[in-house]
Amino acid sequence: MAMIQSLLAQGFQMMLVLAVAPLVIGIIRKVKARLSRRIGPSIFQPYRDLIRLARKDTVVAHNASWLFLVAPYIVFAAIWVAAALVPTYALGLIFSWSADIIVIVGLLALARFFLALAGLDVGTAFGGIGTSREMMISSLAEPAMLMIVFTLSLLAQSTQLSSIAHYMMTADVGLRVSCGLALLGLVMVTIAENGRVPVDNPATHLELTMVHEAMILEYSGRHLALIELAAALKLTLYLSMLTCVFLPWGIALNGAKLPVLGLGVLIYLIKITVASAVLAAFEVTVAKMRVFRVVDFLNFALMLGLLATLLLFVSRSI
Amino acid sequence: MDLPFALCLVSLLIGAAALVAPVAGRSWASVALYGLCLGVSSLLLVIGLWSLVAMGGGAEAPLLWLPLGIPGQGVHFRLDGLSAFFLIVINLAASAASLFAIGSGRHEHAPHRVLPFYPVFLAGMNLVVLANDVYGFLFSWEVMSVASWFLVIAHHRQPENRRAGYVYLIMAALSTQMLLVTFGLLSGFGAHLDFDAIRATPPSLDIARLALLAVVIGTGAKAGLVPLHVWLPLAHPAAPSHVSGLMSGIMTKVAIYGLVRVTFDLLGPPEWTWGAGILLLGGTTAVTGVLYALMQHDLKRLLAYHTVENIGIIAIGLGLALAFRANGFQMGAALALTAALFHVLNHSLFKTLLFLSAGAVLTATGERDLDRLGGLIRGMPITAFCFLVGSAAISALPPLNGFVSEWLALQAILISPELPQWILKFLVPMVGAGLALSAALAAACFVKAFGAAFLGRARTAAAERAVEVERSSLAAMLILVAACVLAGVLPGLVVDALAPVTTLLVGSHLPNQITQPWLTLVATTPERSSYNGLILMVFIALSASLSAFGVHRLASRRRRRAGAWDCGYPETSPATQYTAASFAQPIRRVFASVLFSAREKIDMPAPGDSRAARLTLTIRDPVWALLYRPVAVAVTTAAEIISSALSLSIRQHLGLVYGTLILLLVVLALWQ
Amino acid sequence: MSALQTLTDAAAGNVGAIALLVPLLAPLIAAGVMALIPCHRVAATLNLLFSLLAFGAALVLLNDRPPGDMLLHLDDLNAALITLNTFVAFTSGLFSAGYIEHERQIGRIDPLTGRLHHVMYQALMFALNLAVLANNIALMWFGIELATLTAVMMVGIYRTPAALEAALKYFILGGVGVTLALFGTILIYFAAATDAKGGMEAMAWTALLIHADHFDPTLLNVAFIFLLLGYGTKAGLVPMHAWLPDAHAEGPTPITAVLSGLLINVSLYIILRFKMILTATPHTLPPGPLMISFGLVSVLFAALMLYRQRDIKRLFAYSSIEHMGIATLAFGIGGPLATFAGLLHMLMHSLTKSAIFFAVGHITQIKGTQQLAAIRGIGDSHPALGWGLAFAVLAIAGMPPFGVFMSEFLLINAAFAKTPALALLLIVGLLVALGALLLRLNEVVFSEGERIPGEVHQNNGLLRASRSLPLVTHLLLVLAAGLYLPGPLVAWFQHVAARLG
Amino acid sequence: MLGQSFPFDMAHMLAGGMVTVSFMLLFQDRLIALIWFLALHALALALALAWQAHRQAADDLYVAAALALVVKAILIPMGLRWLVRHLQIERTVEAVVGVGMAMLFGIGLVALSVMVMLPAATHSPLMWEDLSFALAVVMLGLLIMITRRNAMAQIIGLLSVDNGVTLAVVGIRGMPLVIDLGVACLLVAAMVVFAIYFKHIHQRFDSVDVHVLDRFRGEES
Repeated sequence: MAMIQSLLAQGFQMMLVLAVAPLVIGIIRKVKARLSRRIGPSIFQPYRDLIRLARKDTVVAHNASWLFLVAPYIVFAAIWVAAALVPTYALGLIFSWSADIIVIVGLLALARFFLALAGLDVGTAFGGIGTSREMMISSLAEPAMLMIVFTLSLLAQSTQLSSIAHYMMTADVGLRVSCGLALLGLVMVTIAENGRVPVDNPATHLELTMVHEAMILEYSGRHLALIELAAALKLTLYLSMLTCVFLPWGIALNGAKLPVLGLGVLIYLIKITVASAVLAAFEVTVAKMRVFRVVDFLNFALMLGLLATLLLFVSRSI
Repeated sequence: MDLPFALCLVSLLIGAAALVAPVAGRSWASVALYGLCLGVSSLLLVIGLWSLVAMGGGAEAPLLWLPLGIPGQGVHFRLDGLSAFFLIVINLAASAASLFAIGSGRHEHAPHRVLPFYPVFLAGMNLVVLANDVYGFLFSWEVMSVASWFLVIAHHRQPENRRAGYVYLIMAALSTQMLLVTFGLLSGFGAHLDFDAIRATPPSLDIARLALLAVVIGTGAKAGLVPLHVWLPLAHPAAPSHVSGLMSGIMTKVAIYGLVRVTFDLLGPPEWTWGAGILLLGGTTAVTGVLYALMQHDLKRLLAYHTVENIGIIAIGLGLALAFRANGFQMGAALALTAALFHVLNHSLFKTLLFLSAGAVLTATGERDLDRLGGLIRGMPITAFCFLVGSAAISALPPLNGFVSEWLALQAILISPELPQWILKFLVPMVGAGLALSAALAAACFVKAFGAAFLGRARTAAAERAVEVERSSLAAMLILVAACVLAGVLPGLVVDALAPVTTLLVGSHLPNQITQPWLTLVATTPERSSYNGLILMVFIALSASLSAFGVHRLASRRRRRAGAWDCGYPETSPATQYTAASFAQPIRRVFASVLFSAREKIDMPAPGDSRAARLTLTIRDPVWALLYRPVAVAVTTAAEIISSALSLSIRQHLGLVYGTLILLLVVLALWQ
Repeated sequence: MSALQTLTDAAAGNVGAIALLVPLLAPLIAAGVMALIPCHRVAATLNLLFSLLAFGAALVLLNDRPPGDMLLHLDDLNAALITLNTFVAFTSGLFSAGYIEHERQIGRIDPLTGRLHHVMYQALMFALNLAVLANNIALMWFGIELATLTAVMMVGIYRTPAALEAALKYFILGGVGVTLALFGTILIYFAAATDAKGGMEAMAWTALLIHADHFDPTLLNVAFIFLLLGYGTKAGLVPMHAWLPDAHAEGPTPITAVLSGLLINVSLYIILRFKMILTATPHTLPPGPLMISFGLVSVLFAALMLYRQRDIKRLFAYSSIEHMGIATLAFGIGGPLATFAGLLHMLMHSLTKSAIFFAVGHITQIKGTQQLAAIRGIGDSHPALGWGLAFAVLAIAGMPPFGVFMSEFLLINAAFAKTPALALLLIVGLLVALGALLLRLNEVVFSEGERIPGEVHQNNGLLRASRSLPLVTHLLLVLAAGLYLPGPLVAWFQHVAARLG
Repeated sequence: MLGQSFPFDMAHMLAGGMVTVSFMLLFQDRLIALIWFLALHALALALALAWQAHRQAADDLYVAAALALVVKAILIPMGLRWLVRHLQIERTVEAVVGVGMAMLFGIGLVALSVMVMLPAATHSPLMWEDLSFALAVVMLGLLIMITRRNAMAQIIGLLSVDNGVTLAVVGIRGMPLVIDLGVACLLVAAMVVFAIYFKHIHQRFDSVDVHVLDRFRGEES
């Protein structure tokens, strides 16, 4: 019985992130539009877009291979699984033990790997541009991410996100410099990994500035829908991670009762909405950088991560 | 009985080499020989597995003595946990490579240059891990080097292969000589040559330090630690592909075996500085190795540079294990050592797989240049699949095996702050960042390699016409694919098998994995960290099928083929695709402009000028310029100086003799 | 030749010494017979038969060791060496059968010179065997001097300007060398005669060793310096080596093989004999540092010189200098391990280097030149020959599974025990030499070449055998030694090593 | 007048005479003169040997003295003279080092020889004297060899070295005769070999200056 319950809780989270993901995009777009004095589309527009895309015919280039056709599913599945394993509304779900934060980074890398290959499959110049830049950015973002992971897991003595979140809820965290640095670093990585301004512009179709969009240029129909959904999921995942680690309050603890879980869901939705809005607000205040400025941006994130780790030793030894 | 049987099998290999030499040209010789090698390797694999399992049950390591080699000392053999593990590593890859060669061997245009040396090469590697005395070890070590050297220059008509062979054999000799130094120091200056005696009398600290230095150079030169790696990207691609696979996949591991055997087994208790040194070396090797690889456009050379990277990762694990052991953290040492040895196994699997796939590509197209391939996924779907799995594994992507060892290494890094030394506290996270960087860059590099070779449109007619290679070759690759997946989803089995090895070397082992719920991999405690490749794999498969099912059922399932969209640009020539070099351009600009002084020179003709524009890319390897060229220049200059100084007439030579005589007499007069 | 007469008389009294005399008499008689035989084939066959006879006698001596006398004796040290001498003489004789035939066919030498070659060849063997078997130190000198003279005759056999230069250089440098050695020998006698009884006993090495503990150290010191320089010249130690490359390059290849394989070995052997006397005498100069310096200088110098060679025989001549340096170094280091290594190295080098010269001889005949630049792609055009050379060069470079690996292994271990810096220098020398040898091997064997279909086949069985048999036999022996050394040989060497100190 | 030390003085004088002749050889610049002085050198040797034979009443030393006289003082100089005449090369040979320098160096060598042999003096002064002089003659002979560029002059130097070696024998009793005979035989044989080559070289190069041959040495420079 307990088994079924926990399986249900896990299943609910999978569905929850899937349901929330387009909403996050919608909120961001809406807030951005409002901040730039436009009305903007409804926050549910992304759902409509996805459904429309899924209904359309899929047009595939003549020379696209099986990899091109399979990649969207793998990308989507990998990100979905990763998102399902990040604590959102409750800690210690049954399968959260099967993957710690390092594995989640690994799953995202898996998704990116296949997306990048898909970008190269048709053999167009734009696919190449996008892929090559994406891999360059990720090669810098991943170490930065790992350094932040180091900081957090050294602090919590664990790499399990649930344990980290649980540790952050306890009183003995205090206000640590390391935590602040890690937060800043994680935000920067989130921006870079999800192709947000100032690293990439999800709204652009100006060829030479595209990164993510260039990679998926050849996709259409249901494939594109899956990829768009996967991108939204990835953003949700990062926001969930930010909130669960740095704003852990309100998450239901392991083995909590149903009402507490319900409260957890509600609080999660509030947190994610706020986070989306903050992200949107940030995006309107900055301009997109040149590609090679991204290097400095991410190096800064890496430095933050390293500094956070090292300061941790200092503060611990005092 | 397993040790004598193993030695009989090895001598069977050597006998086969002698027998096949005269008939190497016949068509059946290659099939027969590789078949035999396959059989022998499989049996040795079984012996290794069986011994390791028996060792897990507490069995003693069998010993054997033969009255060969150095008179009075003989040759000693021993099959302990470490040897058994490396026996498995060697023979797993060796049997796959042999199977591959059963089919692909008939494409070899110089079989007489390959067949006699291939079994000797296998025999040499097996003997190295079985030897239990200095002479036997070095003898087998050098036999391994010489046999592989012959394989490297098998296609000697290409001048670059000859150069590769030259550099290779000199570095191999350097390696042997440095190991000779190591053992000279350890064996009490030649007093006792068998390892048991060395174990019984651990050297003093000063001697141990010198020996460590020598052994790091000695095995590093063979394994490819930066800056001793220069031969590796030259030599590995030069050999026939299945041999390249073995050289990269397992010969470098035999070198790692040497390093582990000496540092953990023979050298006595370590100091933490040793660990720090190897850690730093490993980190440097990992990052520079992968950066080198990114700059390559020759498929096999790219793979060879990745070997350098992976050797660096293994060295990181070993260095950590030494540091932990020096501080008495046996648990941490066991974790780091397990990570390193797990990576040894993994790398042997996926690197052999990748080289075999590259060999299939080479056989099918005759090309190794990525910029002359493309679109092979259509003509060679199975090879493409195999290469894809190998790429994913080497890029440390879950749920494949490469990720597991990387994960274990990161877990080991995460418990390093418990080490008391501040240098280690700071160094280890940096190395961890380096590890992450190298994994990310490896992913980038394999996106490039797979993309350029298998995806896109064919850049040459040869790539256009490519078809799959023989069944047996495909089977060999698929077996390795299966091994990669298995080791990835059931890592607990491997970790458990490594328990006797780590117990032997550092006196501790990881928690028993087979008893963990859901076959989860646990590094130290489940609260701290855990990973379950199996569940992840099932999850991904489920979600992927679920989404596919959902999309197909609930939405459109129609599909139409059309021209590529490409932002509306018309269909262009395949030459407009991103090449390997252009793919690497952003990364090159970020990382290599300082390290490799990479420069791009664009020669753009003036408007109206009809000549073609040219882009020249120059990359300089700093190691050659800083380390090897000076040595070469010094030797040639010294040779020149000496030979011109001593190019004398008879009378002057007489004068020399006379001078020597007077000198000696003066010395004598003074001495008296 | 009156000394020889005395020798024969003395030995005739001793029946057990007959086998001991065969290695001396067989070449001597052969030299006389050869002078009378005009037909090359017959001469070549006879040459072989006499060499085989001497070799057979040497094999008999291995088991049945006659007691020595004041002139000749056989102990653990020279038993192995005489076997080696007669064996290499036999294989080189086999090789020379084909070689000289070819030289005659292309008209490089006339029949008379061919006959001279055989005579001198056997005379050389006589001299070398005499030097090895002699107990009398003057007889040793005599053997070496005679060997030098015959070798000079052979080196200049082609009468080209370069050959004449080589012969003259050999003559003058060798002459100085033997004169110095003679002076040293007389000084030894002086030391012995002032103290012990005079006469033959003061010249017998065995007697000298017994009385060595009350010799005058000053005389011995000076004597040893002269002997080291004198016989060191013959052994090709730097800086007395100048004759060696020239003589190797210009002489006919069978002689080169014997020079490299035997003559320099025998000279080093004699130095060893005197080293034993010196160490047996108290308060003398320690011979170790002297020999170490000569050895090390030879190794390093020869290793560097290898890079500058354009002539294939000269290349391997420098390699011989290097290896003599290694052996000298080993004896200089001393101790049971190093001395054992040195003895083994002498043996292995002798077999391997003569094998190399067998291969080189064929190659130079095929290509008609000794210039390295003109020798390319042997592995393609003549696979068997090319591979033979490749394996032999790997063996000489100290690669397993060949015997040189074992001796170098032991030596480096021993050098470590003495002075680690010494071992490092030796390693540097070995690596530098390997670099040069490999560079040339790459060019000679593994560069691009065309397979020549219509290769000349020798119809005569003997000549066909002479093409490959010597090379293969030597390589197999070196290979076997790398894997397993026969017990008796080990016991002798260990015994000698213990005595050499 | 003939004091106690007369035998010693006599031996001293003869050995010293050889050293002096060696010095003379050092600065002779004509071939024929060199050959004459070589004969003189050998004569002094023969006398020294004979004196010792007389002193020690050793018959074998008489034979050695006779051998030295016949082979070294008569046969070989005659042969060399014949060769020089035959090849018509009775021209001067120039010493490479200045005579003064060579002399100075020679004196240094004599001093070195004495010093090297000094510890042996404790045994018997005669032996010490004799060996020192022998060593000095050997060293001077070698010096002659390296200061000359003419092959013939070099051989003359070598022969004087050989004389010095034989001088060492003077001090010892009981040196087996067979050794002397053997050495003498080899010396003659060596001279024959040399003559053959010398002739060949002269025919081919029209010179006996060894520098002419340098072009043909195999070394690269």
